Amino acid sequence: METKHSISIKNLRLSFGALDVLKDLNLDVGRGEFLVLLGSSGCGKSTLLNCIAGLLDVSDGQIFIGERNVTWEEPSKRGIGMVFQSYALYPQMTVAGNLSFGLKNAGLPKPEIEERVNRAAKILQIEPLLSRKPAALSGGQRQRAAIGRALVRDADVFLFDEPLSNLDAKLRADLRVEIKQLHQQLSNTMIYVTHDQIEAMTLADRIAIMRGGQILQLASPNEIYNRPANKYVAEFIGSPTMNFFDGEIVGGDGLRFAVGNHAFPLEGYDFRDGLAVQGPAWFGIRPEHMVTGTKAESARIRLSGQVELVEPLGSDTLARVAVDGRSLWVRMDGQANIRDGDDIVVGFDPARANLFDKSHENRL
Amino acid sequence: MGNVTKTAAEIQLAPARQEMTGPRGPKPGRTLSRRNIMIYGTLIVVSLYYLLPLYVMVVTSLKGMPEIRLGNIFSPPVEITFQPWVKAWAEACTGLNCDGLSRGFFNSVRILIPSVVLSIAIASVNGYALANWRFKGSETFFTILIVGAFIPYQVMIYPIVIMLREVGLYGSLTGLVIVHTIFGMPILTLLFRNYFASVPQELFKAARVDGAGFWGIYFQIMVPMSLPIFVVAMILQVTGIWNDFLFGVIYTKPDLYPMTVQLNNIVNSTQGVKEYNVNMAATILTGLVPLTIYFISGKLFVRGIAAGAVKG
Amino acid sequence: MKALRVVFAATTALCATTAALATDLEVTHWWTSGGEAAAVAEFAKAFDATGNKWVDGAIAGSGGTARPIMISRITGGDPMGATQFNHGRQAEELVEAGLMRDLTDIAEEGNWKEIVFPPSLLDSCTLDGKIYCVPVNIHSPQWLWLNNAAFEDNGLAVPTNWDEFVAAAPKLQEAGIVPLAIGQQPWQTTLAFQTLLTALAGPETYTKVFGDKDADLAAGPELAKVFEAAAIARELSKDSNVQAWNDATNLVITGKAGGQIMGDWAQGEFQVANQVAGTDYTCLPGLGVNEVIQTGGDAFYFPKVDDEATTKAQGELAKVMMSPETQVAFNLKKGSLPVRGDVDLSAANDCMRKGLDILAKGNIIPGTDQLMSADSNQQVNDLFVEFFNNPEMSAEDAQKQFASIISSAD
Amino acid sequence: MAAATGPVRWHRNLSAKIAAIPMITTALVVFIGGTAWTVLYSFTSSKLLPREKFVGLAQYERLWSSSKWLISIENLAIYGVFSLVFSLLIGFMLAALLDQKIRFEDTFRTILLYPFALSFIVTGLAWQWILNPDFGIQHVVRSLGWESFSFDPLYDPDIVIYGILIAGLWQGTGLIMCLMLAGLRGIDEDIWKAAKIDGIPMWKTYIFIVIPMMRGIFITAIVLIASGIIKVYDLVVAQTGGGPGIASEVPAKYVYDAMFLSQNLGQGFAASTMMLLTVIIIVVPWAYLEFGGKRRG
Repeated sequence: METKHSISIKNLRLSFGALDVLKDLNLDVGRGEFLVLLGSSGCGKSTLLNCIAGLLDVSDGQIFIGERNVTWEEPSKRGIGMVFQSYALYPQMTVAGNLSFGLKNAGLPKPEIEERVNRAAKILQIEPLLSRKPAALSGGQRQRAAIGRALVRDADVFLFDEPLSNLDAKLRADLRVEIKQLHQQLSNTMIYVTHDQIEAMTLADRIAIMRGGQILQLASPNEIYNRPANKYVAEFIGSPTMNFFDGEIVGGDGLRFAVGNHAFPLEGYDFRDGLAVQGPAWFGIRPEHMVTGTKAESARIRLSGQVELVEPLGSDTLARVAVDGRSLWVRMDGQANIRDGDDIVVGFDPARANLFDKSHENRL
Repeated sequence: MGNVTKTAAEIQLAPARQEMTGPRGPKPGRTLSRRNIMIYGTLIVVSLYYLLPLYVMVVTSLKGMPEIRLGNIFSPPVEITFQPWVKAWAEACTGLNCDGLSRGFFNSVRILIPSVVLSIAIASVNGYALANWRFKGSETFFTILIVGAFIPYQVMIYPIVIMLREVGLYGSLTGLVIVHTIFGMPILTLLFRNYFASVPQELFKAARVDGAGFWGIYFQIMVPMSLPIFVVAMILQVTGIWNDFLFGVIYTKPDLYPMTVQLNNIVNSTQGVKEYNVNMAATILTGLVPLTIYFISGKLFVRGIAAGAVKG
Repeated sequence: MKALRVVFAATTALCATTAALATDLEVTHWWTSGGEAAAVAEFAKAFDATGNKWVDGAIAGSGGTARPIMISRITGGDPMGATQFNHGRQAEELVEAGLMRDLTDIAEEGNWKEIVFPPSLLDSCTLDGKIYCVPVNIHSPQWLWLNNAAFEDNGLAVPTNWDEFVAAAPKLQEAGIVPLAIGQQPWQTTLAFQTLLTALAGPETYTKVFGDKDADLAAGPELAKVFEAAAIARELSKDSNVQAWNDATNLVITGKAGGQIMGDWAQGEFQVANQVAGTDYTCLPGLGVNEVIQTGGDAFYFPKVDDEATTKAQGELAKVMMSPETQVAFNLKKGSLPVRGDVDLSAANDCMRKGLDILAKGNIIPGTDQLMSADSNQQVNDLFVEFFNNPEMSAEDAQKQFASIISSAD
Repeated sequence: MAAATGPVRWHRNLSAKIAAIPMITTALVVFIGGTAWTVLYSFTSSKLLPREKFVGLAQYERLWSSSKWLISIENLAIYGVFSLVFSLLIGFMLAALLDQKIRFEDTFRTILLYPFALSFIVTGLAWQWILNPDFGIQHVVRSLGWESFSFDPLYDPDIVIYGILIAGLWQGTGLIMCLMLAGLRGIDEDIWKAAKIDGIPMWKTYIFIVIPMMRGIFITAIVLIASGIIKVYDLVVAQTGGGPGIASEVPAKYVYDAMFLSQNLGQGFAASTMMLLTVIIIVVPWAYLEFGGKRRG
């Protein structure tokens, strides 16, 4: 086993009766990497995390942590720390008791337990809370304590199971930053499950997008954003979601995407493996890659339409524009002065677009 | 200056006056609304129905036998006597031993405590294993257990006599404790299983990551969290075991007979004079132990089941 | 050191001798009411006087409650020293299974065959020529108890037999008095029927029906007469809404009912209410028609045990129970008749004396417990409890069912 | 490459399996073993003691030709249906009343629960008195001037089983009420707020929203009530002894009487085998669906 990987998952399969929850899944996580498992509910991301933690028995395949095959190992022997969505703090124990419970089970000497608890408390700034019980803590404090419980274990791998989902928006943003700092500070491997794309984009070194028990794409946030492997990933990342045109790639003088009575030239589009193809396809362009006003004038492709709906966000303004009976989302400047019913011209550069095959929906 | 003050007062009053047109302040008539009359009326009528037998029993227990013979069961005692109570507790005869219920009281306690402790201990571990540590076949055994809850006790008397005889526990306190444990198991296991299933799974997972094993999680996480359901189980078991007569008398010997044997002997003598006042006093006396536990743990009782059975 | 050992030896020896002398013998029975317990105390006293110790295991409620306990204990391999059963066939199988001790040697030594009277009592303790139980008393169910005042106050003579009682009934009803009180417990209705059968059809018919299981007789005209009478009894008792037999007796005592068919144990209730036989109430054995006594009653069995001391104590108890002094003391307290004819019962009251006289004349019949298995008895019970409570069930129907039970009875 | 399936599996949950040994033993040895023993001996002519004298189906033939048994079944059916329905209904309604943030809740709750603590040996007697036409309720009402008033459930063969039901509900509904109350306390307050704002009438909220949410409570309650119904014995013995006549006989009493009064074990076992068969037909499919299916979440 090569040592550069902190976690290796080989041909992992998990089924409940006839139902396959994880299908022949392979994944390598580098040492010190922050990996986010992203997907909608039921995609198998939490199941995968539970398998790594040893909380679920796998049906087939192997799991390595460090150099060890831990497939049959007890959770506590895998060298992991885990943080749960509902905090899972033991209600009858104080914060200090919660933090030290695992260490006591491991039979560590008392002074060391104390030292580790204090160190974790200091990092997380929960020292004043150590003697309180979970019921007396706020949501953010509880989640800090829960992180502390993972921290004291000095584990090589941290597993987070949607740790911020139960918090309100403000706290979520704060703790997100703290987790990122924590990763920078400790630089151990972290696997983080979430359905929130902002968390995924901001935290991850790499994101694994999952669906139906399989990983659809495993790549850096940038790559995923710019070159989604298939239509599902493209739709999943980005808000508002990517605009799609249903049409056909046709040849002739340079490749074009034909949709209705338009034909978008595809010069500069970065085909996968550099191989241009023709045939039925989806043409996707993100709202933030659309331009309006004077910029639209100079865009390579221009479409005229009518504003249906405006969502001012302060920093940006989102507008839904009806073009040839199709609704397109456009992200504009925060101060854009438009109203429902305005006639408008939108433009974009096809080089920023993504093309997906009509039948297998993979990126072209 | 005076003018100004007056204007200020007017300004202060103005908004109040504006509100006067509609309903304002607390809704009137809350305490004696039709709804409340219905609720309390129903509860009081129902309570009377529930209290009627107790009333008859208490009144009868305070009468002398000649007064009871007169036959009005509802009339309060003309001459209150506590003699039946004294007799029921300390003088009523069970065959040769004329020391009333007091004779079996200690035996009942001796049977009650280990039976309640063991049956709850085993059923709670069962429920815990079924909720959190399922293994192949565990649900099948549980289903058998639930079906077992429906078997009339009488049918099992002889098979259990034979089983206890074969393992050499027949006639001993241990044997009786095991019998109580067996017959309490179905319902208690169901209760605990439903309770532990409602404990967040993540707590259980967190404890496993923390290195606690089957027993570690049970004792250090689950038990401290589940005191209310233990109280519920205790109430069910105390009531059942304390009032048990059949098992106590079949699986032990006279020196271990529980209080209900005396109660039965006082009440069920087929030939001879029936002292209804003593019967009633004896019944109430026998019921005092479970009743006391209801009173003490009434609130926990409700809370405990709430936690246990919310999730199926 | 040596001295110490001697002390030890002495103590051990002492313990051993006391153990040999005083053996604890657990005796199970269902005599728990005041009078019954006092009677049992006589046994215990006499037994303790032999240097042993009576350990009392009283369980109230004869059949349903006490019996499974006794059988469990015996089959569970942890038997009591001695246990009560009714005479007759209840314990037959336990004897057959070899779980009961053979008392023949003790019986022969005490010459029971001569002294037990009537001899049929000992017969029901005998299986294959061996004696397995000690009969201790005779209880007779065939009595009609009447409240004198209920009749006299309504201008009626106190009846002296069943027919007079039936004739007087309408007047009682007019006066708002229930003529006949019968409790709802099943055995009470069976008792009433058996009594009517014995009284109206005669002891011979009784023996033939229950003893020989003569189904033709059971279906015949003689029994039809009895069933007609039972239908009348049902009619007369339809307003007695009580469960327990003593509640029914209480209706008679308080004058709410005219009479009750009940065993001699009903006397206890009259005595407690300070009623005097002859003046306040009247007892008519065999309903005043056929003065016979059924020799049902109680007996003690001794389960086989390994322990020698216990076996010895069992023998002592058997002897004590049969001894004349104990028989007198016990039966006076119990209100029943002794099992030996050679004892003096000068303390007996009027009704008891009537019983003794009948016994002396030899007008006795065996109890149905002695004649039929418990199963068949229970079937008869079920029939009569249904019959007495279902006015729509005709006497003919009941007789037909009765005959069919008898034909398959064992 | 080591597969995840292998010899290690059986000891993976070893502690749980060891801990479940008492349960497994009870299920297999006592319940299955005892039942098998009972069924086996129901084909014999055992009387006082169990004996291997096989008589085929004779005991069953006798059972089904016995009017006492037929009445017992009919009574159990009537009692069972009414007891189940009314226990749940009354228990739930009382709980709903107590859940209205009323005063003296503790007092009311204790009053409703206390009968559960008392032995039926004597409370049966109290009920017997109260329902007795000569000195119970009927007597009292008549003495108040309503001469034609008639209420004697225990002495009328047609309705005696309802008289028993009255006492049965008196004893059992308190516990069910407590269970229901507890379930109601577990319902999120927001549900009520939402229903109030939507203008849904209270009874509709209970029936369509709250009760479905209390599924677990209802299952526990139904198992408690139903197992009590099957075993109903003391209640009948204490109140009527099966009377008037055999009008209030129940199967458990039939079994008991056959075994210990008639000393006909074979007959008692045959009757209990029929009872068990019925229970298994009803309970096993249900329990399988309820507990045997996959539980994920």
